[in-house]
Amino acid sequence: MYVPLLSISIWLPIAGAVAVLLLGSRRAELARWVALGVSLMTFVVAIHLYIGFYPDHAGMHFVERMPWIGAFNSFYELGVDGISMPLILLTAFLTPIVVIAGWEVIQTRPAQYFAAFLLLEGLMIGVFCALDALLFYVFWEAMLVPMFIIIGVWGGERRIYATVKFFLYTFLGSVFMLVALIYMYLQAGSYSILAFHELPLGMNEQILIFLAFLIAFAVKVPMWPVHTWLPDAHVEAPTGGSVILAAVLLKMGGYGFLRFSLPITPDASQSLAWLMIGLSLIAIVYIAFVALVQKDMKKLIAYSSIAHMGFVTLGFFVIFATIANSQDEAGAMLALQGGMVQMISHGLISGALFLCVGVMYDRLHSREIGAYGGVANTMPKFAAFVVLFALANAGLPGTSGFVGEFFVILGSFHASFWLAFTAATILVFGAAYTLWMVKRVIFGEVGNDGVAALEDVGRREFLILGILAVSVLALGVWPDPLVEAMDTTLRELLAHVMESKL
Amino acid sequence: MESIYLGIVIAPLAAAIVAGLFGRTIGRAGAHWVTIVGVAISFALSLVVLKDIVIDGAAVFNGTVYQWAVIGDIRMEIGFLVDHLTALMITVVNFVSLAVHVYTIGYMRDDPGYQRFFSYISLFTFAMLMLVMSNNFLQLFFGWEAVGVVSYLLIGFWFKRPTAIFANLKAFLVNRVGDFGFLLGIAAIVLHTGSLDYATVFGRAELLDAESIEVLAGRQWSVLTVACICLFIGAMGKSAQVPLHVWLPDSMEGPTPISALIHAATMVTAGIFMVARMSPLFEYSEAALSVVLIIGATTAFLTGLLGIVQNDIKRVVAYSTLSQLGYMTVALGASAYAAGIFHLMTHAFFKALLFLAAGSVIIALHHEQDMRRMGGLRKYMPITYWTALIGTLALVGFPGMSGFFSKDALIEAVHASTTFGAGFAYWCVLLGVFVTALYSFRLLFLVFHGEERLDSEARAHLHESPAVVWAPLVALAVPSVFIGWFTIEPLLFGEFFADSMLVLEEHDVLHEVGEEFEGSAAFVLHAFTASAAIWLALAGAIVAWVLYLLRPELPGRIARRFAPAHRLLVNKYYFDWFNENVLAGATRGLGRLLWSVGDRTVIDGAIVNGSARGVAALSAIVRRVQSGYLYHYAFAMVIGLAALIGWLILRG
Amino acid sequence: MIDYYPAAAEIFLATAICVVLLVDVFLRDEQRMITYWLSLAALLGTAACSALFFVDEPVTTFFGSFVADAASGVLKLVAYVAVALVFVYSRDYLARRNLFKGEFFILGLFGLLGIMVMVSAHSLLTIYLGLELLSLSLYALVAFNRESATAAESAMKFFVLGAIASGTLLYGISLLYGVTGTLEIGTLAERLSGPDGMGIPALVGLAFIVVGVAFKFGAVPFHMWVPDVYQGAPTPVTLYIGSAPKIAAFALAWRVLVEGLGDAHASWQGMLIVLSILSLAIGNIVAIAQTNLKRMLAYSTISHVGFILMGFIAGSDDALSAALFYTVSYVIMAAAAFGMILLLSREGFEAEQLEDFKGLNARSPWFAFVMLMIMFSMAGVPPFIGFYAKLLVLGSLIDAGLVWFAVLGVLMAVVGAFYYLRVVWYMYFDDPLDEAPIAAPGGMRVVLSVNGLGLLVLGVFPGYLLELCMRVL
Amino acid sequence: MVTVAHYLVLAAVLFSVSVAGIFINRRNVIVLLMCIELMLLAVNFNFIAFSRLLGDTLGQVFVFFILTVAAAEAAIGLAILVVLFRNTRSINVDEMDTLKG
Repeated sequence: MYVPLLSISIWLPIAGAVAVLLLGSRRAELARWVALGVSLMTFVVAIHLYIGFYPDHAGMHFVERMPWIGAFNSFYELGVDGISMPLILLTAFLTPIVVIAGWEVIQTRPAQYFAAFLLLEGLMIGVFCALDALLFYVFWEAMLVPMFIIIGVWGGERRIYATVKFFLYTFLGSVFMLVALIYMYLQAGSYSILAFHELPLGMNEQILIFLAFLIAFAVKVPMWPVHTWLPDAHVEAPTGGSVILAAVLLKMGGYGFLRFSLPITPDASQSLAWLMIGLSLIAIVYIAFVALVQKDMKKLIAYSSIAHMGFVTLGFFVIFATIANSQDEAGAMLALQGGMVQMISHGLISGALFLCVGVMYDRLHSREIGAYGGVANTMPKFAAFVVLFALANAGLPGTSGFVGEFFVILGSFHASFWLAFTAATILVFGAAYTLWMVKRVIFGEVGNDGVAALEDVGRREFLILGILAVSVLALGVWPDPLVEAMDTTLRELLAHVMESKL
Repeated sequence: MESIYLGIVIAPLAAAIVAGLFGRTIGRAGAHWVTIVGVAISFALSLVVLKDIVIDGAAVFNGTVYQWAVIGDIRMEIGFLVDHLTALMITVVNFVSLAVHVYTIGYMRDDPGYQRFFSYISLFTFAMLMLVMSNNFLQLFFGWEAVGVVSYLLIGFWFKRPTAIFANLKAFLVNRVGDFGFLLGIAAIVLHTGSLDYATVFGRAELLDAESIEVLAGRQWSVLTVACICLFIGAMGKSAQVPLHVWLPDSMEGPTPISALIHAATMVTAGIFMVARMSPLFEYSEAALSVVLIIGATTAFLTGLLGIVQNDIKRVVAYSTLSQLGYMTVALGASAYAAGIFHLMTHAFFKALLFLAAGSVIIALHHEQDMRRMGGLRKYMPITYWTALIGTLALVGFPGMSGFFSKDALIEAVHASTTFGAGFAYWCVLLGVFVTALYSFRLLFLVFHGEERLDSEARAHLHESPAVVWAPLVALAVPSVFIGWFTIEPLLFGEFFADSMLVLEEHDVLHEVGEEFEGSAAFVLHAFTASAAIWLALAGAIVAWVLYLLRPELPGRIARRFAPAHRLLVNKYYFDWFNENVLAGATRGLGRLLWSVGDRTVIDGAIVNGSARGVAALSAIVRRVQSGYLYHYAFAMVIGLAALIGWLILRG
Repeated sequence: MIDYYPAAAEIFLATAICVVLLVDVFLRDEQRMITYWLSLAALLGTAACSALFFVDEPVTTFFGSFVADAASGVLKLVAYVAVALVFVYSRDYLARRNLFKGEFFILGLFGLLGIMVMVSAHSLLTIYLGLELLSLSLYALVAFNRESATAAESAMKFFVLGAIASGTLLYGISLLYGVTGTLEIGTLAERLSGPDGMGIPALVGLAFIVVGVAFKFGAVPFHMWVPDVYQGAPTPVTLYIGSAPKIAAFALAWRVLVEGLGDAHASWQGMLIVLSILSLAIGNIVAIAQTNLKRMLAYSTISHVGFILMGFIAGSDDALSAALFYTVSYVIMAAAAFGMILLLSREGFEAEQLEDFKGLNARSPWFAFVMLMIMFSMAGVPPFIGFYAKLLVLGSLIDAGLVWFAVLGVLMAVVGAFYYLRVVWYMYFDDPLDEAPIAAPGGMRVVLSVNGLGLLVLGVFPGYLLELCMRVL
Repeated sequence: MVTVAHYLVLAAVLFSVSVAGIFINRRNVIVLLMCIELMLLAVNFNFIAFSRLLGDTLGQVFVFFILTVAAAEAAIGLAILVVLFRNTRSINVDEMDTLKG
């Protein structure tokens, strides 16, 4: 029997959010359990999405289509394919973890905290499975509201500056996309994304549309020069906010490039690929240097996220050069798969790292590297987790961190030696800044009496870190299911992107 | 047979996981038993494989365990390639690992992280086995980095000591620089052969040589050369060749068992094994071979010199390892891969022996590592003394010992080699023998002979190490003496490595050396007459005897006379200074510059906050236009009206 | 014989006002509630009348000076809702400050009558009458609170500037009358669409009329009255001025510029572009510097006017219905926003400073959420209705090929988003300055909540309102 | 010979005098009210001129409407003036600037 899985996965969390809000902070305990229940149910639905997903079917799965706004000829159309299904799975997987992470930690208005996260989850899943550009844009913008509230209410000292900066940065980016979407709607007559893919566009039309999309997605990824909102947002966001921000919100940019920029404006993407590759390489090298000198742990991980996301954009835009240079599409497929896997794995790893910083922040209320030292002496189990996630962040084979980088470096070598050379520098710098942080925080003598008084991770923290550790290792040891799920869609995308629209 | 191969790999892994996660529950004894049983199983199985492959001559096994990922037509799998080379390597690795496991019971007896240590060393064994048995570049790289990580964990095992956690970070980063090159090499191979699997890649070796790649603008280089050099950069990082050797001496911060296991016998030889495994690629590229040769030679000679000025007993042995690794690399460069592997095997035994003997001395003197506060231990620790003497003789290449066979064959091979740089390499290797003898006997005389420079309290407690410590010493001493005698024939000149290495006729130096070889005994006698190696070794020993026993004040005077040279050696050619201050300092400086100027002032300050401040300032100005006076408002309306009329009249 | 049915609603309202006026004279102060309920009943009756006589095809009467068509029906409907909201929101506020006099409601209804006349005007004379009826009642309303000096000052400013504007409009009408010899919009359009197009006097007349229209909208540079009047007037009057008259302004622009001078679109389009850009820029930029919420909302109105004018600039039928949709959604948003200020005000305390909204989430999470919805809707953030209004208007602009203008408008929206965000962050991230509970009656809370939620519901399902606007224009 | 242009010019002059009177006057509000009345009369003038030119009475009918509205406006203007005076004890335009910015 036909079950609208996608609609359930969107509206169940949103309904859950309303329920939790109605319960209110006075009955916080019940609100927490309801929030956890709803997020777990959503995860179960997401698993059904994976089970019912046949990778070899081309095109969209679980398609739902209902009339929405007749005047615009825009439909409430949902569907997932190899690109969006893993991201939905990641979102649904991380939200319960965030709910558990914020269990005792959040004391001020917990009901609103959990409601905001459930709302955020629903909207994010909406973004990933919207097939109608207007519906996509509505979810894309609406997502800013809960995130704005999360960083603002439960954040650190400079939270207001950080959250307003986050909101305006993303809002500025996405309004250009709005103009582009309207322009294409007027040409195509409807807002369906698939229609946009087929829409014939002249060259300078494509360039303008590509630039509009570029601004919107570059801010989200974030790519160098528009990245300065991320460290502030991360430093000031509460732990749960940081995890979701790093794990899923950054993937919106990457998803946008794959869903919009590449298929809709293939020729513009090809001609501007050099710009994108340049920005990505800057992001990988420039940001690695900057990450090295950070004194605040969250800022360091935030910068590391920017560097790792630089790999995603590199992977997506190097495909043109690889095909030009090596005539076969193996390199391009490697790069695309690498970008996608990097997004999923970065979500898990940076999410885990932020949870670890959160664990320490809950105890010592400081994010400064200097405030810690020799944490391994008092928190051995926690230290083991941190070292594992740090190594994963440095791209240790056997963990998911390696898979994405390995594919992208192999792929970009197909384009040129020096491209791979610059990208591969992340191996050295990634290890340098991550492990240097681990050395100063985890290893060494007990830094101060605050560290001496630390007690090891509780059952709750052990559970979430354990789950993330297992998933990071599992994706590292056996990435085949994920790669296979995305293969057909990426192959189709590559074929589509390669035909010129002129 | 496949279940046996899986067993070899899984046993240490399972033991590591059990000891690691359930260390507290199974207790200290439980932990070391689990891991020792794990490695023992693996050792037994590897003996079975050795018998099966070498004696029964079974076919080479090249199978896939599971498929890791498929992208386009590139299949990435986890699989095993078991041939003579693998059989030999897994046996050596398991044997040394087992010895180290037993030795650790004594060495780490009162260490709080006992279970953690055991789980690390058996995890290391697993990683090394995966590396050695792999049949594709992906799993090779996995094993490569996994051993790097476990060595990072083990060097920094006593994470309270600041020097240890500095050393392990340094080790990991230098290894990572090597892996950086290694990955580029793999990428080159994948680009041009479309596969990661050894078999297919080796099949297309000539094809690789034909294609060209433009690395530097305008200069076309053969892809094979670029790939091989990149792979060799990975080997340089792992096997500590000259520019990337800086981490090995510092890795002595780790407990002695791991110095023996990782930094003498197994991990550091991974680079040598890799180049030997890649012989089908290296053979077709003259340039790569000469690069290997030259770097190996320089490493052998330069690091040997450093061994003379060291005072820490473990550092001397470490520099000796560096020098011996240089020897093996030279052998590979001269296309005498079999000699390289043969020296690797013999070196594994006597170097592990020397490290464990040093460890035994360190335990006896309650973690005292400075040779200037030792001396005359011969009387107190006879077994350690005799096993150390055997190790030193093997290391120096005393005729008949295993070291002699492998080193002498190696020197002859280099002598016969025609690759570019072979002459230079031959002289380095030859002089190296003298230097090796000098620092080896210096260690022996300073620690075991001469007057006792012990403080009274240490002398009171001084006694021979317990059985669990000296048993492995004896176990390792036996092969150090005899292994060479009866393995030189099949390995070097027989068809032992036929299935796993390719040597082109014009490079086959071992064949020339093999012509005059009539048997081990004859080889020993022949050595006295033909090559100067033995005499140099003897000279080195005599010089050491004179300097450190006869006239102990001489080294001080020489040091003062050749002060600049001495200072150069003491500062290890300023490599460390260069890395820490110039490289690391510049990186941090650039980072601060980019962050404060780039991020904070330019992007954040000027553009983001700047525009925000601009809008605020603009709004404050425009706000004043709303003056509150009625006539200003009326005036604005009139101006508006006039402007509109003007606009219409002009535009018409 | 004159057909009165098209004007039935207006006639009904006029009589109703007289009835209410008479009844109010004989009521004692305690019974003032009767006037309140009577005026609501009058509104209901008028709505029933106009629904009853709703015509799809335009029907003119009074010798072509009055027309009743689908568009005017919708506009009137929205006007009734707006004025009803004004009465409901302000009853309690007025009662607490003994301003609860019948005249407020009567003037309100007279204003509504003026709006209805303007909406259904088919001759420049009728437009002028409607305009003056509305303006005069507004001048009186602003000065309603006799004890307040600022109210008096703002009333005087409003009066003088309003008078200038209507004088200018009249001058324009006289010139057009001189050129075409008629006041009736239909024939005016034919005569002006002659081969030689608009002569110089006609163009000058057009300029004067555009000034009148721009003033009524509050577009820059004729916006100077908006901030002072919004701040000076008592909040219920500001609520009234902020919502219903915008419908009148739309009607004025639509009847005169589009129906009357449609063929001169090329000339007045240029003028409107200048006005719109200035409004967007100054409205958004100066709003950032405000600390008084009413004044901030005034500047926000000016920026919204910039967007409404975009619909007229684009010129096509879809563009006009986009402008209509924007006006309707703006009216709902403005009513809710000023309603919130009324909600938070108590005896002797005007909640018109931004600081008064600090920590509202702690005091009352529900109304903090309502204000959040209003603010994000005004900023144009989906899923609220404000976003679709902007989307429509921008769409029509891009359709007319003015992509650069759309980009500029969108940029100004981002600059504007800051001060809407500021209100939200004051409510959610700061601690409240005073802990007094919200002292508003149940009825008002329910209506305001419905008004606020309406923004979300219309946002999620904008289809119905959209079709209505599309079909009508 | 007095043509319609003369009337229009006169009306235009009257109109600009009244507008100038509004934004030049710095002192009292009554002058403002007078200027407004003048402006409306200027428009009446215009209407009558055109009505005479076109021979159509519509213009003159319009004038009567304008006169009535002008009367109403004057009434409200003066009422507001009284309220203003009672509250601020001054009808000086310069002092009416409490609302600004």
